[in-house]
Amino acid sequence: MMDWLTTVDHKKIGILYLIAGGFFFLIGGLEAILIRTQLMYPDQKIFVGDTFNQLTTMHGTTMIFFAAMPLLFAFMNAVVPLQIGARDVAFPFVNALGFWLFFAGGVLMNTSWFLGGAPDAGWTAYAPLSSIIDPDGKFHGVDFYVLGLQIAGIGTLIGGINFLVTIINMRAPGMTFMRMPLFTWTVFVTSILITFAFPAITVALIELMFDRLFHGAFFEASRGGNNVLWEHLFWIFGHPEVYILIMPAFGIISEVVSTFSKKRLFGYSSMVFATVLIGFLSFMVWVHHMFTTGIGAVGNSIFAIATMAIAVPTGVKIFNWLFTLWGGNIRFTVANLFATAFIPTFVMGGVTGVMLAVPAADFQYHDTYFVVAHFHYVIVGGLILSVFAGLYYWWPKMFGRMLSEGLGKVHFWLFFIGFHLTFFPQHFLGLMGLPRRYFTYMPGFGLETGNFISTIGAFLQGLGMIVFLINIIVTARKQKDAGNDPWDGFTLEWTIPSPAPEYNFKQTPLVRGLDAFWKEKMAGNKEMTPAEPIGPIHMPSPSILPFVMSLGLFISGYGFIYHHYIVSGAGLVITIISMFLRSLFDDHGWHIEPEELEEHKGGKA
Amino acid sequence: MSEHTHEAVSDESKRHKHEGPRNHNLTYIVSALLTIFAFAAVLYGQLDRTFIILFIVVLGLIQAVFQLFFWMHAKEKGHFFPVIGIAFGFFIALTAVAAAVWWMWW
Amino acid sequence: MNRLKKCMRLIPLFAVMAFLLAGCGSDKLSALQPQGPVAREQLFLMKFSLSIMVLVTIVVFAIYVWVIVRYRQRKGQENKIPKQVEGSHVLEIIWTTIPIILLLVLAVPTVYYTFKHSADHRADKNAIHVKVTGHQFWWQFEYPDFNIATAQNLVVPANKTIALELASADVSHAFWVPSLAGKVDANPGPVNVLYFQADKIDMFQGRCAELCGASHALMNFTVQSMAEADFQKWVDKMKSPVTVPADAKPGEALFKENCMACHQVSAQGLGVGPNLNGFASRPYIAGVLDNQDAAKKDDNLHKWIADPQGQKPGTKMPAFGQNFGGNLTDDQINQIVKYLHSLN
Amino acid sequence: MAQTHGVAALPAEPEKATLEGKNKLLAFWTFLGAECVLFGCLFATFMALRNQVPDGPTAQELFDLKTVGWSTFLLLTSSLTSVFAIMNMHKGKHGATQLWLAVTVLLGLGFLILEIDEFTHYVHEGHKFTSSAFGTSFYTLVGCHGAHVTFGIIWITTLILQGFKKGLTVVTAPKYYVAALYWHFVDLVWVFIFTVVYLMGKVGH
Ligand code: HEA
Ligand code: HEA
Ligand code: HEC
Ligand code: CUA
Ligand SMILES: [Cu+2]
Repeated sequence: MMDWLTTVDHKKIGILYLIAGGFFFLIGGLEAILIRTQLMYPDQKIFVGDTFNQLTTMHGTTMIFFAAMPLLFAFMNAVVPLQIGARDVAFPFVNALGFWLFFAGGVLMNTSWFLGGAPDAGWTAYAPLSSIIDPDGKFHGVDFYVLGLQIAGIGTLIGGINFLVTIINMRAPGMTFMRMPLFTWTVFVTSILITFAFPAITVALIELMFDRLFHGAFFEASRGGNNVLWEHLFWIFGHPEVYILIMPAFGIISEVVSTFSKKRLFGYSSMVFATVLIGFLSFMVWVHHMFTTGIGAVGNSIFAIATMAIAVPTGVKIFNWLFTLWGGNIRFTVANLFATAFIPTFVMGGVTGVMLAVPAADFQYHDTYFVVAHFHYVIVGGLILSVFAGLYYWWPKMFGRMLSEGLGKVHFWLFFIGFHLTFFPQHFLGLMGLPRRYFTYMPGFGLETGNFISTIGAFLQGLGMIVFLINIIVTARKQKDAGNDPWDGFTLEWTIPSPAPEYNFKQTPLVRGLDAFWKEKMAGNKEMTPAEPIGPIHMPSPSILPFVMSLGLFISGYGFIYHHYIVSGAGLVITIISMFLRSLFDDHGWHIEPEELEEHKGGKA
Repeated sequence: MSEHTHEAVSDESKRHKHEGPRNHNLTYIVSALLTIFAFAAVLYGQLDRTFIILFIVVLGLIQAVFQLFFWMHAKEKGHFFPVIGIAFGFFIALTAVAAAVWWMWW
Repeated sequence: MNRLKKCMRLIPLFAVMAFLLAGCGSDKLSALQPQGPVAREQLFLMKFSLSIMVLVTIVVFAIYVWVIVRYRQRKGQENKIPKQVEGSHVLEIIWTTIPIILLLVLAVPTVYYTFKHSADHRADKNAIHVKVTGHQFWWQFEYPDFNIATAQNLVVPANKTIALELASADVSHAFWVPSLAGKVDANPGPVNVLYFQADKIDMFQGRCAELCGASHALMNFTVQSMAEADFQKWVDKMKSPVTVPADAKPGEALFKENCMACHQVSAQGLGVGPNLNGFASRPYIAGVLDNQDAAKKDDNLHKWIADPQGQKPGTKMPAFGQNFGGNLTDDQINQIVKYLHSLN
Repeated sequence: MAQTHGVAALPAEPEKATLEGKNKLLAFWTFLGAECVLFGCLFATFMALRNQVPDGPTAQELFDLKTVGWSTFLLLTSSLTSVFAIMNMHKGKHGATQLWLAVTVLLGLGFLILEIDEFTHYVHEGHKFTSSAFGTSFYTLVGCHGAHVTFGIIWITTLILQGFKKGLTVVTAPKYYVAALYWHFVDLVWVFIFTVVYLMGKVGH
């Protein structure tokens, strides 16, 4: 237990992210099931009014910030250092801190369910709905949103910076930028997006917090404030955020598709270029979420064109994947089932995105189930499918055990069919006049069938998830059975034992080209050529401070929510003292000696 | 700490040329002058409003670049990523400001 | 052969899609059944962009199906290493330029209609000018040209441009009548504009499309289009003084005592609650309960006055029924119902 | 261990001598990039709301350029003194480094006192955080900068105190260097604050 609270090992932190993210995914999914249950028939009264709004808000927020982001961070931690041939990330301590901050924020926000009600202003928390304070002072929902996201956001930001530095500075000899595996590239770009997008929501949340707690006037029209300001700040962050989510997914697909077709990636350099271009463009399109806000035709048109432009580099990626498969020797393992299913599904979501980018038409689509359908196609059909692909692919490297392929196939088909049943009809529901965030709809307007099918689909997805949980349990109970390289992989993570030892590489490998391991295999080598002699390996010491620092902010969050500023102060003091301790006592770390390395051979201690 | 520490070189000639106080003092004087000009332009009060605003913003930008390059060593080698990073951050900041000015001010 | 099955399943989906687009949902609510020029042009844009998207999707799906069927691993090939291809300039140029061209084609009508549909028609002499104000959770409509105000049911002449000016009294809302025009937000700050026109005499459903609180889903309204002459009659009626039949007098007294603080019953009165002038002719009570069905409407109104929260959570109107913490007996409420339903 | 290194053994640029140092520097620059966006958004907010003054005095009536001039002077000078600190660090002169940092801190304190004085004055004039969108955005932007200054003062002070014990090593050098970078950045932001907030406020609209 203490081991997990104090660990600074990126592989363990990856597992922590996986567990926490998976847990929040189940919670978010449960909320989705409840939403769909309420909407199964017209005029139902199971969850009405604010209760339903709380479900919607918490579903969106939990899924985006506390499920999708940490699941991606799980892969970033588990895989990136291994792929670049590094012993660790640049800042192991900060890495742990990032995790605990995210976790503190997530827990803080979810406790709102038991403390008078969850936030209910939508995951976008548009002001002034979000800045209105409950006159009785009992309902604090949005305060939980503000502080929970703020704390988690800091964690994500430092995580992003950490991976940026890791990828720039910690690559093994010979691992030039243009030899980096595509997953690492996408993580690199995602980290850049995190670094430059999260400050925007930090500011937005600060402003909302000031309005709510200290009676500020940012969003209050009567004192000269402007609610559209919130929308700008939120989407300056929000749009890059959705690409933060999808980029690593693209990376996973690139790895899986190429491994299982036994072919190197088609058009590697254009893939890299497309990734960078998408990242850059993602900052230039935020207004497409605000076409109906009243920006005016000029602004709307400019941002419409900019938005459409993103389709081009994304298309490049799609076709490169297709042509990687073309002429390959394709194995349909479960990982590859998910990865290949991603391609058409994501395209369906992407093209509806381009349709949304037409402002005059978006006047009809906006805030309807058409939009809900669009983003679940790109998120569930894109991101979540790729997360599953990644899980089946890297599970052996993370845990030393292979997930069951048989159960995996059941999982895949239930989830995949359920997914399309849920979200395909929603396109039409939207066009037929069903706005989103509606807890009910009137019978007699043709909306019944679509909603019913959609709910059935959600139940199927739930079943699929249960099968996956069973798969995990079954797998965890069997012997470790994964070899170093179960899939005949291309990249460095497959050159070391599964699960990876604490120090990752006994000797830092020398990289001689793109797809480093594949290159050696083709040259008839079984292993990488080492770039250094065997020597003592320096390791960072574990520390409880990241946990304590996050705990401090967690406590302080409650202080702010309930206006007990002494408590907030006390929490902050805990955090600051921990920072001092960290600064005062240098971490000298410890060494693993060469003799020990021999003993460690074949697995983690 | 790690083994790299022992590669220490204490060769005076390897120090960067600008490392003398002259450049830094120069930056200081330039900054001070630019600041004074900006204040003066506003205090003088006879100039066209749009001109003053443009003028002081440009002076501010020049000063920022000066300090960035001399005091923060951004022009030295090995600062490729830092410069890109700051530039990109600045670029996004500028986009946000431009958006705010365009839609909410005029 | 799972692959194949999966793809076969997608083909009927697309057939369904085409079928549905040809006209589905209710002609009172669906954006797919436009009843005026603005919505019609928007449906054209949807169909136009959809055709491009279907084209793209078909190409991708075709390559996809081919690839996964043709290049799946067969028995005995487990160790075969396929030919490695690093890329192809020709192909890459093709799949960069063709999408660019498609998007340029899409961009032209996009920009054209974006400007067209954002136009401000308020100064147009032939247009009917209406000031719309969103409230949690009801809509107020003022006609500055006629000095009248109403709520929940927007009455307009058919075949005439209606120029709206939208704002909000509290949080953001969005005004949306799918079969007539796309939506625009009603913000508490600066006003937005929107215009539309109804082709025929009918009643259309409107929805609030921006999350605005507990009863966002119940902030419904209606747009009633009528012949020009009927519209004039309606305006005159709204302006003429209210006549109350004798049997509704007690109700009127009770109303004055309990409800006037928030509700006006006059040509242009505004208040915390909707102006109830001409209430009996509104299709719904508070947008959600039937107000026309002779068998139900009195009960519905009674239900509303006795317990508004039960019908619309979070509404600002207090409960009046004694069972719900109010001070009116069932009889008194019935009197008020009689009065309100006399307001034609 | 690193601490035992004498001054003579220090490399020319001790802050970049170790991988840890290099990582720290790069991370810090990236962090400053993020700070650019942070302040950019605050500036954007301020620009959007600066003329929204339904209640209380306007910027033009309020601002006193003399105080701002003095603040600017103090902060600019403190930026120069922190450069001196780093120059001395590069020469291996630990004592001088500490001294110049101390001067920097003192100048920063002076700036802070002026700012607090200025704010109390404004509040007195009726320009409060809650009085208008202008007030809220003004105090948030300028206050956020002030908070950065405060944090910088505390940070550099602890570094100086630590320095007495730990001396100048390849471990402490990156810390000094990064703190100086931070301080420059804070000064840089101030350039935009006096331009956009004070001078443009004085010009009026
Ligand atoms: C992973 C997340 C993700 C991704 C990747 C995307 C991708 C895209 N999104 Fe989406 N989007 C969201 C998540 C995402 N979105 C979310 C969460 C919302 C709602 C937020 C809220 O309000 O709650 C949203 C909302 C949203 C809107 C606002 C709708 C509204 O509220 O009215 C718009 C409008 O332009 C839009 C557009 C796009 C576009 C153009 C892309 C493009 O990147 C898609 C590009 C991909 C393709 C086009 C397919 C492949 C390309 C080819 C095969 C080449 C050929 C193609 C053509 C020539 C067309 N999205
Ligand atoms: C990563 C992002 C993500 C993911 C993965 C999902 C996944 C799903 N979403 Fe969600 N969704 C959003 C992001 C996401 N969503 C966002 C941002 C919004 C907008 C919110 C807003 O408007 O503010 C939204 C809104 C949204 C709506 C619209 C609500 C409304 O407008 O009122 C609906 C309705 O159908 C919906 C459904 C679903 C369903 C059925 C799934 C399914 O795919 C979920 C599948 C998972 C499961 C079914 C889990 C099953 C678990 C179990 C069975 C175990 C039980 C667990 C325990 C007992 C612990 N989502
Ligand atoms: C505190 C203010 C207030 C008082 C007092 C009040 N109402 Fe209301 N009333 C409202 C509001 C606000 C609405 C709009 C509710 C909504 O749709 O969310 C409303 C709506 C209505 C409607 C529906 C209007 C429509 O156009 O569909 C009726 C009818 C009504 N009230 C009747 C009454 C009667 C009768 C009384 C007195 C017995 C009364 N109200 C007292 C505030 C009030
Ligand atoms: Cu009003 Cu939703
Ligand atoms: Cu977007």
